[in-house]
Amino acid sequence: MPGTVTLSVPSHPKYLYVIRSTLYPLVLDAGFSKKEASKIILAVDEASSNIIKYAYEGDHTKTITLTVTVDAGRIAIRLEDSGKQVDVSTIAPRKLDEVRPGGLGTHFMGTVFDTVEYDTTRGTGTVLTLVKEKK
Amino acid sequence: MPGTVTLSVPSHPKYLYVIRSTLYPLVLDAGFSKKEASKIILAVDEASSNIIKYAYEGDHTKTITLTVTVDAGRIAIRLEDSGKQVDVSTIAPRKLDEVRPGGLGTHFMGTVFDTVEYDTTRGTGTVLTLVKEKK
Amino acid sequence: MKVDISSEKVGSGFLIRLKGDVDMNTSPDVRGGLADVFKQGEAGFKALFIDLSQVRYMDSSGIATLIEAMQMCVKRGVRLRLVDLSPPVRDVFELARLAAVFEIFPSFSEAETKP
Amino acid sequence: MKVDISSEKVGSGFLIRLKGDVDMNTSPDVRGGLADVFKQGEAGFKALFIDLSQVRYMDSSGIATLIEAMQMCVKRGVRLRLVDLSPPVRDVFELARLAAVFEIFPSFSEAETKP
Ligand SMILES: Nc1ncnc2c1ncn2[C@@H]1O[C@H](COP(=O)(O)OP(=O)(O)O)[C@@H](O)[C@H]1O
Ligand SMILES: Nc1ncnc2c1ncn2[C@@H]1O[C@H](COP(=O)(O)OP(=O)(O)O)[C@@H](O)[C@H]1O
Repeated sequence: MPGTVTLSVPSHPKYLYVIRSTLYPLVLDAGFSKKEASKIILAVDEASSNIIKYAYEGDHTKTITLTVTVDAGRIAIRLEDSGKQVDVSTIAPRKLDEVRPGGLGTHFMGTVFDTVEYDTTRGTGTVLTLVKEKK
Repeated sequence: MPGTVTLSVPSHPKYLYVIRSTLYPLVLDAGFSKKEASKIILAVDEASSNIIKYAYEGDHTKTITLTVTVDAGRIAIRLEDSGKQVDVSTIAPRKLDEVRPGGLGTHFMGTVFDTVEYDTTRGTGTVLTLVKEKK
Repeated sequence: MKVDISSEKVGSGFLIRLKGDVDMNTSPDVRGGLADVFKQGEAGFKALFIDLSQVRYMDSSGIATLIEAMQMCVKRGVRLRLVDLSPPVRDVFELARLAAVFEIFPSFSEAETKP
Repeated sequence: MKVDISSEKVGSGFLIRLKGDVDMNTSPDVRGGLADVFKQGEAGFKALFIDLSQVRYMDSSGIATLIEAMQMCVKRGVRLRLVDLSPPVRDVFELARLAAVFEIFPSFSEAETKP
């Protein structure tokens, strides 16, 4: 059954756990294994952390809205913020052979999801769409 | 820190588990014990089940929206539907000494929460507000 | 979240074990599991044991299902005994003030041997 | 969701145990726990063991914290050994291709005794 779930949380890192708790049953119910589910959730956690760090520059009083849609064979997760827009071509993972803190979040997103698409064409904020097909 | 979280799910009973998963960290973070948390979550689950059964009369394609607000000392949970409105004075638990299936949900809500308030003054649907103070 | 329902023939009747969350979504499956057992035991059986030790969550639809089971048992002269309630089940029984309504035992061996 | 951080003095250095979720919310606490240990060990210590068996979740901020710990250890000539990675930690190490970067041992006794 296709179904859409929407979750809005304040842009404070303590709500990352709430995001993970909400996603877990949805991802399992979509038919992904526990191992796939934990990777999907990790990647969404990273996307949400990046919104707090970069789009809201650490302001914890804004809102992150996630929309999760499950269809036969795929899960799509849309993350919406109303923060600072950047040139999306500059958002890039670091090379994994430089061992340093940081630069892993976007790498995880790219590894886990089939589609990672940033949209800044609305007047304000960014919409990030993450899609994973069931193999 | 006061914070508001909003969750919208389809009116299908399989999303009751998603509601519970989202609430659990929020209620704990609000400072309630695990035992209190499980009672709060039970009562919200019952309120959500009643929306599916009575407001939407089993239609699983509608939406239930929960808004959870945590302030110092209290948690407030608002449940919104766009379904059938009833005379709220008719919503009542059964007497507990009649042992029969049913009639417990509203009893749980009344036992667990300090405030249980149905509002049907909007044109459509019902807003149920559940509030619990920390003792 | 699914509920797992397993049943086995024991000396005097049947033992059903529930595992997972029993809510409005999964109660129909539990009801189905109970109906299967009553069908298997059509020729007559003496006792039904329901093990609730692995139930992580139960709401009023789960309680309604247990009350229905009790009513079916009464009608057929079957003795219903609940076994090893998990803490969440104990909490909801307490809220519903149901502890006195059911026969509840800490273990299957006690439930089976107590007269 | 909190992370619990406990540390104890062991023969050649310190053993830190982490328990819970290490994410952007709790990584600062882990970083604080590490700083405390480096402060306690100011006079010099040989080895730092970090037990990750009770970590239910780790994201890139947790990994960044471990890499920082490694850098602090390198600077002070302390040997860093990670102990008993939980399955979620193993998954994120695999995704980050970090298994070769850290010295990882299945148990504290092996981490302490291997040369
Ligand atoms: N939502 C975002 N808005 C703006 N810039 C971003 C966003 N997400 C990532 N970036 C940029 O991409 C870089 C890589 O991000 P990431 O791989 O998550 O690593 P980290 O956040 O640890 O640096 C960041 O340093 C940042 O410059
Ligand atoms: N959201 C609602 N809309 C309309 N009627 C309701 C609603 N919630 C409860 N009721 C009414 O109140 C009665 C008691 O509800 P409850 O205690 O949850 O038990 P049950 O649903 O098992 O009958 C219901 O039978 C129903 O008639």
